[in-house]
Amino acid sequence: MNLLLNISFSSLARWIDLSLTNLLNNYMLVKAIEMVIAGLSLLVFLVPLCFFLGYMERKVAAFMQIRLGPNRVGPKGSLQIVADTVKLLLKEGLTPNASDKFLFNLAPVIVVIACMLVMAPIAFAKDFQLWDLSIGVLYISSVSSIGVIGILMAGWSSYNKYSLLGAMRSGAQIVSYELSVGLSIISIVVLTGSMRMSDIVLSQENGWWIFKGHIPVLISFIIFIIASTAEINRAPFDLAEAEQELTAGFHTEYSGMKFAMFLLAEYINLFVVSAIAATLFLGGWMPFHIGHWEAFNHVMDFLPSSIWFLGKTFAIIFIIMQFRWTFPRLRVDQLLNLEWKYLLPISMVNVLLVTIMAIMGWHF
Amino acid sequence: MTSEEIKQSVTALFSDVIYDETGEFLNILINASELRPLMELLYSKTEFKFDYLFCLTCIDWKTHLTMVYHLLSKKHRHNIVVKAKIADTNKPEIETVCDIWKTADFHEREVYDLFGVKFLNHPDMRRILLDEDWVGYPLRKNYADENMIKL
Amino acid sequence: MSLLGEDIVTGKGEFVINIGPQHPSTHGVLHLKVWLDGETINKIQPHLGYIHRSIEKMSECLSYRNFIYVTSRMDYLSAHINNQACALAVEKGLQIEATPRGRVIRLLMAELTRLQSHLLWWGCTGLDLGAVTPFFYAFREREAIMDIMDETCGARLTMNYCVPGGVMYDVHPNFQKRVKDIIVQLRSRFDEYDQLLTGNVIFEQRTKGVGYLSPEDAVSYGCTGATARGSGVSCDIRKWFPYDGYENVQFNEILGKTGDCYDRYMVRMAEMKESVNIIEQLINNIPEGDFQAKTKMVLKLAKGEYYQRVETARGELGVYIVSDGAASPYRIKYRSPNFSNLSALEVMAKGAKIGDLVAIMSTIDLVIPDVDR
Amino acid sequence: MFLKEYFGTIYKSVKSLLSGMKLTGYYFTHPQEIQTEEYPDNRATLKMFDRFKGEVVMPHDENNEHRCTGCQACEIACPNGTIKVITKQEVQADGKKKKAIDVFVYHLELCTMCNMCVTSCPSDAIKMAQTFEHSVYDKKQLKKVLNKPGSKIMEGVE
Repeated sequence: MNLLLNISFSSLARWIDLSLTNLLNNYMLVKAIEMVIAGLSLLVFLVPLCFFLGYMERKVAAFMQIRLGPNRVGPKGSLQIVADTVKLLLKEGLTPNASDKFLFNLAPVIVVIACMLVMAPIAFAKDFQLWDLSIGVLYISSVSSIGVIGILMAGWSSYNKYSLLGAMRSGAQIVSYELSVGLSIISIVVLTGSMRMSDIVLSQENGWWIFKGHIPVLISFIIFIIASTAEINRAPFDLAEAEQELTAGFHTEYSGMKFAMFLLAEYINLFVVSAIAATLFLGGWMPFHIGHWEAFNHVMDFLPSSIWFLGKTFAIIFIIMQFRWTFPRLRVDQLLNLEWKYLLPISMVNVLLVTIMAIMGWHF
Repeated sequence: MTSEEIKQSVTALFSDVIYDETGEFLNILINASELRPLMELLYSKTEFKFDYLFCLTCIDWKTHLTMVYHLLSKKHRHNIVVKAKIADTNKPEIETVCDIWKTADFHEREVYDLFGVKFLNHPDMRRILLDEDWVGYPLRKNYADENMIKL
Repeated sequence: MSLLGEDIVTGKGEFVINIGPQHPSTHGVLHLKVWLDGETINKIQPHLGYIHRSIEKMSECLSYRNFIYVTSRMDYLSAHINNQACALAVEKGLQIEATPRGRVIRLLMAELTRLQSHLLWWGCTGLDLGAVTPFFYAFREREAIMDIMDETCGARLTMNYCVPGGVMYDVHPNFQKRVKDIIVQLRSRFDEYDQLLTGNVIFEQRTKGVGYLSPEDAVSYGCTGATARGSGVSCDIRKWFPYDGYENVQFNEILGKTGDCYDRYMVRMAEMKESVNIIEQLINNIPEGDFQAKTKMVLKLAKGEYYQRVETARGELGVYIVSDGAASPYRIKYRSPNFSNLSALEVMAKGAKIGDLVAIMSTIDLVIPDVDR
Repeated sequence: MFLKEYFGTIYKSVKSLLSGMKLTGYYFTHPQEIQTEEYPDNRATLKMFDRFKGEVVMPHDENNEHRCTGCQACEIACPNGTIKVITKQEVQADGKKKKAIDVFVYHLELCTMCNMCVTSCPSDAIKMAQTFEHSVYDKKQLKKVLNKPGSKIMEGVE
């Protein structure tokens, strides 16, 4: 049993690191090789993840809409998304004649890169993190807003009016919602006193912030979920690609592989956002612990940390998906109203409350 | 207001009017030139108050065209049909009523499209259903198209 | 028409976009040319005729028995009511009346048609505003209604069930039971609809105060149906000029107050409940007897003009038949409700956002084949 | 007052949103409500309604006899020119000549299933079949001859 528990992602990572150092004895080279391995394993992780998220979204949508969903390709339709991907790969990637061809082709790449960069500081399991930098949270909030440049680029370079409108909407949207996301992250930073992801997770050893932090943290959790749903352009905030208004918004002109990259980015973003929410508010890979119930805590520890992490992440993903399949879309001015009139003032007051709470030590 | 009263008030102002009460509604037949004043009267006079133009169409009688306006007063709940005869079938023209009833805008464009009746002073006299470069007016009885399939 | 210059950006810096004919929210092939200032609509111009099939011309070539079926293709969502209008117009010309049983069956079918049309509209409204799920819930009930149609008329959409003098054949023996089931089912589902869409704050925000149509404009533009009733204009033909026994059933004409999208929406939602009430009153009281009056093999209308109007799911449909005594009509004019309702889009959408345009179009409930005919 | 209104709006909005999510959540957790019909799989059990109008057929009995007299009432009644009845003169057993159908051509591609031909038929020779899988690769295959080869009119049908 112990042996099984010991073979985890972290031990695997440590083993690779040790053997490489023994083999090569060159720090730079070891790091370089490790980076390549990390990048590759990230890709290997992300592609099936996106397949799964695509499948999950379709099934969630279908079950909420009293239908079966994909059920032809593979058992219970599980290979449908693979078939779709193959179709997208084989399709011709059109580039409109009048478009700015360089930017047009660059845009999907930027979108994907931006969302993959955010993966770096996420703690997937105990001691398993690509890059535990000291400003992890700051890094996340700054890098995640690079994606909008890709979207603006795509919309502008397409030479399509719908695309341009979509891109402009997306710009306004992400710039404003960034504030709420930042403020709700700050409330956790205030409580932990550290921006390092591992510290934030460790600070939740005896209880997740959402339980420890009373109502203010709960509020900032809700605000984080809403604002980040807006930031990743998902319904009900999918104005940039509002199908009924702008056909497909900023990616109207994209097809084939380039379109697939936007799709990939959307799902990676969904995962990343949920992962961050899980890390900040739900304790990341920390198992569910209750104060001094030693026996209960011990039982909870049996589940591997990666399962805890993924479980929490997918719970949040499910909620975001349910948003999409329940609510109508907001209008562009209402979207900004929601941010500037409701989310921002509330989260500002909330940060104040959290700060007072942290100074007074009122949290558990 | 009964149809008799309508007839009386109309006859007082317009001389060349024929009435026809055989159908469901009271029909007023008038010359195309006098249509516009009659329509203005029917719309504005409070006893009539025909504020709702529910049907506007044209009939091609081969020798002449007849514009048909079905009017209803929402307030008094009476119907009336105004018919205007256009004698010139080659270049039919009539005054527009689309500034009185805005619904006439689309309906007159439709009549122009399918019958070729030109409405004077209409703000946007273009074809509405057919292409801009369509030749002929399909609902005319003399319209012939070699692509038409006879069943 | 040139595609460059004024058609892209005007001198005033307005952005010209073409919404449709292939666009997810135009429900068919409506083409709107929209002048935009940022997201705000300055001017809007519908371009029609993409599926103009010359139904009026076709009707002139067909006999009085046959032209009825063509009208199913106009407003395909209220196909039965269109047929009913034509059958009534022909009956008016023949000076006969449908048998009591035929009339009640027609009326029941018309109300079922109205229900299924409104259900589809409800689903599509959700869809247009970005909520996909209502569409499927609406279709669940709509399918049940369509099954009733299918069982009795043999077709689901273009039923061609009305003939001059009554209906084509008697209702299926299961008809009454099925209709009673659907009444129960619908009553329980209306709450779900309210939970999902009507009460939703986003939906309210999207529709309240959007697409305002004043009562004067509604009358002037010839708007009918829920589009005009949302503005508080009484125009229900079932009340104004009852036909086929609407005078014998109890129902209310639903009127809105403000004339915005939300009112039009609420009028339709309330109309569905009224339709259910009408069906409930009639379903146990279908008179015995013939379902179809005896008519001659070849129908000939006396020389003259006949106008018949009915209330379809979208508004007032007028059938104007000019007969010269022959076996086929000399001239037929269909005064279709959507054609007039669409012309009011210009005033409704002026100053609105693109997102509002979608909401406005869905609450007018456009069916493009009816506009183009 | 302002704050009360402000938070009242938030409370109402959140409540309305949650009631929607409750409904979708209910259907998500109740798969027995699923309405999907898996069409080609349920072909064996799928039964159309008796009156379903799929296509026009001419029933023949076991002696290869039909009821069509060739009166062409259906051809006249059809609004689309779907039906073409080509008749011939047939010599009866008693030497008299009688009109009978040669070929009864039915263009399924033109048919709108309006049922007008069936109701107009004086001898109930044609009826609507419940088939609905009509798709073919060539439009010509939709032109059908309804009377079977060698068939003749049933005794006693005038």
